[in-house]
Amino acid sequence: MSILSALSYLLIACGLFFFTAGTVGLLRFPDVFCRLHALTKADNLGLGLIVFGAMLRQSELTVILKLVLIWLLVLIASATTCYLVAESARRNPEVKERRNDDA
Amino acid sequence: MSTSLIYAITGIAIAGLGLFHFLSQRNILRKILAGNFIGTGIFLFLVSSADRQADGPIDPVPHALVLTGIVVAVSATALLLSLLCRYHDETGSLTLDEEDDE
Amino acid sequence: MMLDGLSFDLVLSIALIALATAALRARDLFKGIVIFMLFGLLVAIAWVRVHAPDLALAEAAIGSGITGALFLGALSRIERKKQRAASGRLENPVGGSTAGAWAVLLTLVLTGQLALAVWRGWGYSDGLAGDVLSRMDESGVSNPVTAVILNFRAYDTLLEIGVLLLAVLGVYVVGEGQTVRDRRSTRRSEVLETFVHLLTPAVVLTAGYLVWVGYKEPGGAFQAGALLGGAGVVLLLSGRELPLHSARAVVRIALGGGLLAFLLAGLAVMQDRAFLEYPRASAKYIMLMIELACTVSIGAVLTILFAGCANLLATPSEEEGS
Amino acid sequence: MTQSSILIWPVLLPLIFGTVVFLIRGRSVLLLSLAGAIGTALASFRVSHAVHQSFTLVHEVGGWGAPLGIVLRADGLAAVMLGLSGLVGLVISVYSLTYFKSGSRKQQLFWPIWLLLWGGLNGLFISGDIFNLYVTLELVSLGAIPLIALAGTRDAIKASLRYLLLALLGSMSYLFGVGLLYMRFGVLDLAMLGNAITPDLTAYAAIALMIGGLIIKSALFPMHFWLPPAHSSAPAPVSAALSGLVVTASFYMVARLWFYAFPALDLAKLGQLIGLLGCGAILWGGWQAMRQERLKMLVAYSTVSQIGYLFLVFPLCNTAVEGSGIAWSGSILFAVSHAIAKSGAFLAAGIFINVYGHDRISELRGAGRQLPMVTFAFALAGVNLMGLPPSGGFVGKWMLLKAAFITGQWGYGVVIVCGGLLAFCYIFRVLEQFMTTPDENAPQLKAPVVMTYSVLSLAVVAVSLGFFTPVLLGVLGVDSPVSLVSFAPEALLP
Repeated sequence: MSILSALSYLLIACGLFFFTAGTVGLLRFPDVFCRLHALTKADNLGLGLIVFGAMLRQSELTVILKLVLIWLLVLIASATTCYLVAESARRNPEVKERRNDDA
Repeated sequence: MSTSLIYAITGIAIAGLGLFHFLSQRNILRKILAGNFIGTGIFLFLVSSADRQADGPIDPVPHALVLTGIVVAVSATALLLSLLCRYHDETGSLTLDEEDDE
Repeated sequence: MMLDGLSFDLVLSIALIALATAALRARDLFKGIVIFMLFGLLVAIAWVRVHAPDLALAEAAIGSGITGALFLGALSRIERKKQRAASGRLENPVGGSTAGAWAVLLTLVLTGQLALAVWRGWGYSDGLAGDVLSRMDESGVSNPVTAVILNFRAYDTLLEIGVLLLAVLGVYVVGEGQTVRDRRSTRRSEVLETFVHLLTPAVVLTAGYLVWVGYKEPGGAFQAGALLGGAGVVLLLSGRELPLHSARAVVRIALGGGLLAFLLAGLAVMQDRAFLEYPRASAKYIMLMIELACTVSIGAVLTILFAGCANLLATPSEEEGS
Repeated sequence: MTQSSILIWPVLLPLIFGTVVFLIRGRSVLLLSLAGAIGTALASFRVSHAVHQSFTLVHEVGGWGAPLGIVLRADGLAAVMLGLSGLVGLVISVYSLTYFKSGSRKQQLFWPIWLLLWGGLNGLFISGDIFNLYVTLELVSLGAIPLIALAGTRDAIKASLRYLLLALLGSMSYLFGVGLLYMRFGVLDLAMLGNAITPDLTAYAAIALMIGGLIIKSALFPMHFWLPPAHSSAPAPVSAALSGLVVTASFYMVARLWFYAFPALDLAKLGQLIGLLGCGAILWGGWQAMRQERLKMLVAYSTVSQIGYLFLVFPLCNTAVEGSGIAWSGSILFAVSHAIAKSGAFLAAGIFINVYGHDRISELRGAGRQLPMVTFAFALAGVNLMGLPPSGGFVGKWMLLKAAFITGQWGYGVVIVCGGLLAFCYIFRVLEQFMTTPDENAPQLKAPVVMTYSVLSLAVVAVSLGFFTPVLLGVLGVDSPVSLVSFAPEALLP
């Protein structure tokens, strides 16, 4: 196993760890703001690590650029949605109170 | 057991789940949702069946059929939902039963 | 590696069935719809596993994205009038009623029979894969799925564009005489508007790319049109005024242009050939033209279908007044 | 342009005109719609005529041919259906010219939907590919539902919602069947499938799914419950198109699959089951029709009943029994005459509603004096529905009856006769009201001229269809799946 390959595995594993952490936060945290906090921060970092790990396994420049583009687009989208969800929760107490009560 | 057969059987199971809820739920929004699950289950079966020959080439025909199916499904769903909204605006009900207006 | 793949498939299959159950049994319909969208994304992964990347794109964009938006639009419109809890009463059919028992029985028997039928009939025929591949060089494209959709079975696709047009006409019929949601009350958000500002040109560019790349790789008019439709939905949600009503000529041209272009292209080649029999040399360009027109139409159709479900179609009087 | 290209025009013309009348606005909408309707009808008649010159027309769309591409085929059966849709479609179009208020939104929306629906119907009749049949069927369903909703009433919305839910279930069931057949036999072309199919579990499962789905769509008892509200709450020309053409199209698909794609399979038991459902439809539909208060509901339940007759072909037409081919010709003839008569009846009911503002049978007393032409047309259509000579309904029923005796299935014969008696009762209940003398001071009423004469023309065709039986059988005989018994009018005599 080359160093590059080992490094890529390591990065992807780290990325998965952050995703798992984010998901646990989504499931366990009490209200919308905490959950958003867990999701956006951990998942964006996790995705970044996975993208970086995947990049190390690619040789074509276009593919690498596409991977970076994916990460950037997801960052922008998740920042916007995070803002929108938080805004809506601030205005609507009903949304904020919503719990993981069924399935 | 091959990858595609697993997904084909999964597709049938999902279609069955959808059918059961389509038949047993009275709320039309739930019925429409269940109908979408039936459709996706069938599509999953069709797409998997394109990959049924282990070493043979992928059959693109079911792919084309499913693409058509997806478009038809979204058209029907949109029409159903807008009909349902209109129905709800006028009757306040989400079921088709005569006596029951929730 | 084989084993790894299969265990992944089994896990994904179980997840799919679990998600389907969760979506259908969710007490809160909003949750059910969100799970449905998640389910669609996982289905897209399943389709990549069975080598159908074209469909994975289409499912993620149309089956999960647009359909989910339609559901959420309709749900928010219904719940505007109602308490959330009341809008999605979940029947419990297994609990004793005879109709429920029949439904269980019927579904189980049917599903079991079908699974058995699939199991027994699996792998007998090659289908038309060989026929398609042996005539790919005559089709003018190198992606087999695109070849089937736009050339070998183009007639189906033509009629399908007709189905989309009918759905829009239906939404217009149903929207007739409806009171439109007052949109001035919707709060406009600067963050969302900036996002939309950034996103829209990127989406249009990507849609064009998808049409072009569809000739050799996964992509095509439906996937591209779905992207445009998604952009339309986001634009509408951000409070942007779009021309939506059929009283506007530009709307009608966008909606009907795809079908008309398809029909006329099919006719134009009909001099000494069959309907839709493209001359070999120009097949690629004819198909490209059809696809571009259809992409615009599909995007417009999907946007208006959403507007119809979310009650955003302006009435004619309003439209004429402004 | 190749000779077979004439086949594509009955589909292309309505699609093109439908799209164009959607794109334009103003006075030319009506003009272009009428032109499209006339063109479509002429194109359909031309195909029927060409087929009558005794050969099946085949058009390979895209030039690929089966199994890769889609093949359109017009054999005798398709030619009869095309002729039917041409005739009924044209009359419905002419009637609709004045039915919708000029320049209204309803009118603007009606024409593109109706023309696209018509194109879908024609495409369905000539399609030679099981998946293409699915797409055309969707085109028909998604055209029919907005047209019902066009009425705009609460009942119409509810009926179209229910109809669409069931139609969706039916078409998904059909699609599943297509998928199974393709997985097992690897072809979509109808004729090739007919050669390839072998009796095994997969084939039978597929058949059950496809036919089950189509039974929902064609409203065969006990899946009929969506039909009466949908057909009665729609605008009159739409009711006519639905009862006359759309329901017939689903039946046509079942017949097409049964006799062309599945002849290699033993379907006798399924045939008996469908036959029983058909009997249930005849009796239940007729009984319900007698109990209706409203004219359009009565006519709609009559459709439920008459659909039952169509499906009797499956138990009665047994290729093993010589002479039972008469059930095939009888049921197709019945389908044609029912479509014409039923459209006529609905269009007539539309005029009554237009003039009186309602269709309550008990309050239509004396309509015979006030609107003699319309009443006459309704009576002629009724003659057909009852199955009195010389109507096509009579010949069709008689042939089905004869097939019941040839195959020794007397029970079906009894049901056919009872169904006729029920029809007699419900039609006479209406005519009796019409024929009573109106009140002294009842005003003289005027029916819209164009509408009246279009109804009358349909009713006259329906009632005299018996005389044209040899012609129809001549067309139907082109590549027929069963050997047709040559038909001589004197055979009608006892």
